[in-house]
Amino acid sequence: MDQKGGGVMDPILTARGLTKRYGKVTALDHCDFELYPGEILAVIGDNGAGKSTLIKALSGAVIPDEGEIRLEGQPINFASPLDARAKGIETVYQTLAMSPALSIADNMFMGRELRRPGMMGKLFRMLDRPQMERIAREKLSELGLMTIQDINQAVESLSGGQRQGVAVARAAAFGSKVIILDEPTAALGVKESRRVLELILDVKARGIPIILISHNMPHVFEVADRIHIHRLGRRLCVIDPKQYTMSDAVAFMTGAKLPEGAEAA
Amino acid sequence: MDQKGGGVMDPILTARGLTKRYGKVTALDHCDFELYPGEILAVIGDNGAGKSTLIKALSGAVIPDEGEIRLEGQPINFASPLDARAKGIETVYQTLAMSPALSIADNMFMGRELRRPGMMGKLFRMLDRPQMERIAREKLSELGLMTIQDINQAVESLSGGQRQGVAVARAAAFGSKVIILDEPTAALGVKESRRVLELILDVKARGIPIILISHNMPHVFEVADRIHIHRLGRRLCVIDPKQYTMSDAVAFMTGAKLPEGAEAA
Amino acid sequence: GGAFAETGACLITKTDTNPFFVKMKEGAQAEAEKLGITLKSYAGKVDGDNEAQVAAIETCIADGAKGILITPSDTKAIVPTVQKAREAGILVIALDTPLDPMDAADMTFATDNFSAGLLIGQWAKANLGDAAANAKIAMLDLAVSQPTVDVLRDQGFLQGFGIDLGDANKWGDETDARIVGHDVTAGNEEGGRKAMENLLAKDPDINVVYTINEPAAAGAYEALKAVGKDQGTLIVSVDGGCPGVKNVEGGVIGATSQQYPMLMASKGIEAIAAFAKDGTKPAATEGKTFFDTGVQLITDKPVEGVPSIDSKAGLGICWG
Amino acid sequence: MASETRGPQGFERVIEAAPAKVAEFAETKTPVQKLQYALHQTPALVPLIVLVASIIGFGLLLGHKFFSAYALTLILQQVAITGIVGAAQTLVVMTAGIELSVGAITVLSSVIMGQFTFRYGIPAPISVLCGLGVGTFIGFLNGTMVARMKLPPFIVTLGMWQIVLAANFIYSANETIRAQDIEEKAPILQFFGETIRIGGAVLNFGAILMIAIVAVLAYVLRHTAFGRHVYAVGDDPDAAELAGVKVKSILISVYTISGLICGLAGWALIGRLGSVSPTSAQLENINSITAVVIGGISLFGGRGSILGMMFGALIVGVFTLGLRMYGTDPQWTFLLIGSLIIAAVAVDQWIRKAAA
Amino acid sequence: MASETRGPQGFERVIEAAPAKVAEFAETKTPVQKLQYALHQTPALVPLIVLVASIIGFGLLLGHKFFSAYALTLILQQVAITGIVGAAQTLVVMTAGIELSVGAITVLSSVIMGQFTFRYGIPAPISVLCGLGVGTFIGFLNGTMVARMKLPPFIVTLGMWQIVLAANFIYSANETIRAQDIEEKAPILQFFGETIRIGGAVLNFGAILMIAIVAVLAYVLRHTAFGRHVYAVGDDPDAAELAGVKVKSILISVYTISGLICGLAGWALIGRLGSVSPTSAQLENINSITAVVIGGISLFGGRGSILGMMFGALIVGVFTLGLRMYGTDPQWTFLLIGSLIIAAVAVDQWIRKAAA
Ligand SMILES: Nc1ncnc2c1ncn2[C@@H]1O[C@H](COP(=O)(O)OP(=O)(O)OP(=O)(O)O)[C@@H](O)[C@H]1O
Ligand SMILES: Nc1ncnc2c1ncn2[C@@H]1O[C@H](COP(=O)(O)OP(=O)(O)OP(=O)(O)O)[C@@H](O)[C@H]1O
Ligand SMILES: O[C@@H]1[C@@H](O)[C@H](O)OC[C@H]1O
Ligand SMILES: [Mg+2]
Ligand SMILES: [Mg+2]
Repeated sequence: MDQKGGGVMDPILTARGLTKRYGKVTALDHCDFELYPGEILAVIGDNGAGKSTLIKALSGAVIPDEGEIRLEGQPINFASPLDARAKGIETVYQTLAMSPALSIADNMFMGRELRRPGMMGKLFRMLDRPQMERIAREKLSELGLMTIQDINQAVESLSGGQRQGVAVARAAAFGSKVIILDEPTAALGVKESRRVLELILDVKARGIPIILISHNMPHVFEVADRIHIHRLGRRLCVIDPKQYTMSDAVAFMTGAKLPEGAEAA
Repeated sequence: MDQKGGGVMDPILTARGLTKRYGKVTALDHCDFELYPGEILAVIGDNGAGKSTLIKALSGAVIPDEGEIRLEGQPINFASPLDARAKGIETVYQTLAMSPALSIADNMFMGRELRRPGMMGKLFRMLDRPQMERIAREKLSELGLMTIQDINQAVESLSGGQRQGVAVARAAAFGSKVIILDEPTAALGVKESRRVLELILDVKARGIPIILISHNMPHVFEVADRIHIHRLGRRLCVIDPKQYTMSDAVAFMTGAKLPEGAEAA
Repeated sequence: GGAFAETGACLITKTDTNPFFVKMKEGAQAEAEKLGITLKSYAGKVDGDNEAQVAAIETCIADGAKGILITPSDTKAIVPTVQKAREAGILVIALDTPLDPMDAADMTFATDNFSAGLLIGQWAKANLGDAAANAKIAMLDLAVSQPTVDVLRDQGFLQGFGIDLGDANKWGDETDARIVGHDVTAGNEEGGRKAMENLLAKDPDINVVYTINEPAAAGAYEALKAVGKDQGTLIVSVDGGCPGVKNVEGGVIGATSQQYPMLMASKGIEAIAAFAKDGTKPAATEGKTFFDTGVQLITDKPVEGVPSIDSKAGLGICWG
Repeated sequence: MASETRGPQGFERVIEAAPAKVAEFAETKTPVQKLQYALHQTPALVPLIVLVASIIGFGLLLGHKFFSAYALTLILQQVAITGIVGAAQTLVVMTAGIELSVGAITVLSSVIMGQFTFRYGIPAPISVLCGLGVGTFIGFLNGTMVARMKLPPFIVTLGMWQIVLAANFIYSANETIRAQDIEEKAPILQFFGETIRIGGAVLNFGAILMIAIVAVLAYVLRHTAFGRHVYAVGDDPDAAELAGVKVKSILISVYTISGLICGLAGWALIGRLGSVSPTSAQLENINSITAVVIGGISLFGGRGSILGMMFGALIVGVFTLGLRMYGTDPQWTFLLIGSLIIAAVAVDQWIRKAAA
Repeated sequence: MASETRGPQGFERVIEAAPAKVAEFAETKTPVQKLQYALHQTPALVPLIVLVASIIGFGLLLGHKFFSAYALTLILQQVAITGIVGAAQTLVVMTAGIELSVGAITVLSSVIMGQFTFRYGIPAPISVLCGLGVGTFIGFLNGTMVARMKLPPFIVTLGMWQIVLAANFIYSANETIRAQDIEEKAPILQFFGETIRIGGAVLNFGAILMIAIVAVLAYVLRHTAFGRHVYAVGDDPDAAELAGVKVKSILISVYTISGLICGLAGWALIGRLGSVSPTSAQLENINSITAVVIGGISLFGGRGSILGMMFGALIVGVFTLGLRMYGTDPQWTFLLIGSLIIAAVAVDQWIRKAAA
């Protein structure tokens, strides 16, 4: 199995021996991980396999009990998602992480609000609402979510799919080094899902690598450069979607078949 | 388009002119609906089309502003989901409707707990925990969710997919007249999704009709007897999956193509 | 504790936030130290907090105290618990406020709150002379729960002013048109100011202000000052604490009835010491059923027929 | 259209061969982990540990005086009212509500029992029923406003607190009914003041009532459907509603029952004081909330156990008596109780975190 | 394996032809709907309506006496402390917390300003800074315990309330510093008691301070990133954390600022009372929460506006003064204010529902 999706390049993000326990449950069990520059890496696995926990560890939302994470070769210790964001790692969590009572624009710019130019912004720290609203509208239109009627609408009044769209648009707009998407199309319709896939390819074209967790095999095989198969809290193997079929992948991840060869991580 | 999936039988559940407004948004706009005995009716549509609102109206979770609902020909006015459940209509909501701090067994039997036989149950209204736990375990095993380690585990400690599995198992175990599933496999893995589809077919075999909301076209076309296409808050048309392709369905629901003929509701 | 049996005493006050009780405690503490008695103090959280006093008495019993000094929050409700203490061989002395019935305690060292009110009522009436017939009176009381001191002083004042009391066991049921209204102050400056403002809004012509105590009087004065009525309005009060007497001196308060809490406390501790020594119980003032620690009117504008001392003299003995 | 064949997609077929058990993880069980698990499963254990530790602590500090049957049962007597009111509070807090009018309901009920008997000459047992009835009715009003009108519990009970307390003062005309009179004419009002003596231990009926109420509610909360529904409503009322819980009627029942329990507390209050005093029980709202929180019950609802509340009340009782016996000045006692509240919850949080 | 070709599945291709706009619905805008929309967008509008209605109501009932510049500005003066403390409370409540120690911090700050000046002879302006500093520091402690130790705000501030209040009594020895002494030696302590008279209207600096604090916070909450973060933390702290808000530092700042505001309230309190009185401000925790809730701010956090709080405080002020002027007995006033609290929230709820 081809490990180096990115050829001879060094991985941008690596993890070694990540372990995370929740009481009796070991969600991550000495898990390894690599992401190469410019690639789309899919992470697939059964429910409860530990995928979300893995990406939470990578994005600072969970602090692993053991193990090491490196970004561009430097060991890092994220204490919070903010640290990860500061380094350009942007994440769409499975739970979306929105403030229901705040508006779409507020949510998109949460933690990196734009201030008015000049005195008002510098001295009085006034937000530049028109600007934030304009950009938010723009990003959503790109995703085909123009149908949101009111950019000042509270997020809680959106449908499940609309909310997911907003979260994806936020990550795509701000991710500069790595974008992580945890089941970004789970609640999306056919059309909206396609838009997200296109967006993922756009982002890749901008040279930014992406981690994509998904249970949708056709989508995974369509966009992924490499597929990290997660099982029982660790990486079982990494496969090249051009050399394996969806059936192989599903067989590995469910334990119906064992991967052979050196690639078993 | 074949409207009567159930042949000459009368519909078991019908709705006429359902309308529901949320402030500026009209989520349901004079929507009609029919479900026939023993059938699997899929409801598909874009994000925000009003599918969840429709089934909430049918299950008593939302009280429509206008319109009429009939169960087996009788007009009904559900004031709460409990009323619908009392009539045998069981629903898995998109938000799952679980009490996070309570155990899996508690959640499965919420509102219809079993009491101990004899005095303890009659007089002291004592719950029959062993019995409830046994049944819960059984139902989850049927779904392939045996891997839940502890039936007394709080629901909040389950992964997204595991939670969804519990909700589906609950509905399947108790629905006697109609089972409504709002995106039951959205968060599920490949294997778990298959199990749910099998379960849906099992339930159908027991003669109970099912309403299935899903964005997964292959799944919809695999199990549905008829497909209700929802668009802009109302029923656009009903199609027979044997006579139409997935592409047709997607074209209708996204507005890329207009359905022709009398079936346009 | 020491090797041989030491004498323990308890002081239980209504609260320990009212300066009156703080002084009382100081007096008891000083006397106890002098006589080699171990004193433990207890207090309710708010005026009227009967349960805290019940619990305090129970603790004193468990602790093997020889005597208890108590200013009862609820003069009737505390009686059965006091009874238990006396059955356990403890000397119980009521301070400041008598129990109901009075003989439920071994002795009472108190001022008569009704006569404290009476004095300022008489003074105010005499001070106004003929104008008393058309006075406009604001009554600034303690709390809506109307604890006994609150009622006794209020009704004493009205009696002294010559107003029909109606039911003497509660304030607020009087019908005399001279009363502009009653309001409650919680016995502090904040409440005093607000109550005064409220009553002034009702009738700006108020010229006599009765206050439950001196902090309330100070608050009322601020309200009057704010509308330029600080001159020409009579404020009367009760307590005779040092800041209060200074306010008499400074013309804020016209007259106040001074009590002697430190005296009550030291007398009480002495009685416990004597009781512990040989079982003697304290005796009442001649001709009274309790030991009267006295009350004196303090004013710099004495009037005919109402005995008083001036603020200088008052300052010398403030709170005993 | 090859991709549009019906039936499982190709890749979906292979799962037939997958093992039935999927994501199972190794499980280790050291004794420490077992303890942690126990702490998780039994939320009342933490306050129990704190309680035992504080009894031992004061025992060491104060010696036999504190460590006597008399002193220890005295604590039970002293916390009985707070414990009973705390049971009412617990029910409400479980539903993510709060009950600020508990103390006011308690005192009004006791006043009604007394005044009905003495002012109107109604037979005492009937007056007791009337008192309980009024308490229950006020609870019902609170519940109705919370459940039907969807008003926030804090504000409903804050308003009700003032209304009931003022009504109590107005109705009673601030008159205390004396213990001697009650003893003579209506001893049943003092029923919960009766005591059982076993050696130095003095157990009064009020304390027994507290234990009985807590035991019954512990059973109801844990072993009946109603109890589970109370938890579910506190956890997430929307989810509970969708899952088929009659949220409104659960809420109304909870407030109504809590009103009834406050009525019982009012009766027990007469037993404790001997007399009927309209200024009593004013701080029971704060006291009961303190007990609930020290007992590890979440104010956000849905978590905790009523036993914890009782231990919480006892912890405060132990500290109060212990500090008093030690001779601590009242203000210092308040200060220390304040610190205790924070410390108890911090310890609780710490144990839970260590156990997580 | 035909079904395993890569690239969009067949049915996914047709969407290219779909219109860009999907689920859009007809929009009608009658005047009623516009009003409803306004009520939704401006949460402070509802209490404002209630406020205006009650002023008009009492004006009709009491005539020119109530409707005078004097009476109306008097209300402003009377609610100033509650309004300032309410601003502190609002910040905390926005984060889904609660601050029970606000009143205690307020009075301790004022006592420190006074005692430092008079007991130690420190220049008054420095004493004022010390008082503000202590208030701020206590707020910081609260915030640290809430944010870092993750203790529930209710319990932290319940404990802190008792600690600070007891410390206040112990430190001040319950001694009042007389207004006359302050006027003479340290008039700056009474700064916020200064008044501006315009005709019959009497505006004191305390009321102006309240309005200024509310205005500044309204701006901060609405127009700065910090404000948005406060809302986000109150709405869903986990989500906010994941979305990149520094939840802990926001919480600590909020409690710290609220401590500072309480310190300012302490200063304004000296202006209002003239004197420094250690028994003041004890009910300000309940008063401020009442104002917050009547003002339509959710105790569950993340919703509401600080202007609403100010209107809430004014509503209570209008009713209190109105009832007293009408001649209602204090006990009945107490009862009616209780009913008002419930009624105001019920009306609020009703308008919101009608507007939904
Ligand atoms: N906060 C938590 N507390 C306790 N257990 C947890 C917690 N979070 C996750 N787990 C457990 O860890 C395991 C892995 O969970 P995780 O959410 O990472 O799975 P996943 O692979 O993302 O699953 P899914 O596909 O369903 O999202 C599960 O067994 C889950 O129950
Ligand atoms: N409680 C609510 N308040 C306001 N608007 C709502 C509410 N619930 C739904 N809506 C609006 O109603 C419309 C239909 O929502 P609904 O959830 O029914 O869509 P859906 O078809 O189920 O979408 P999805 O596939 O994303 O779940 C959306 O525009 C949504 O924003
Ligand atoms: O007599 C006391 C009085 O002087 C004080 O001011 O308030 C409480 C009373 O008991
Ligand atoms: Mg996951
Ligand atoms: Mg939906």
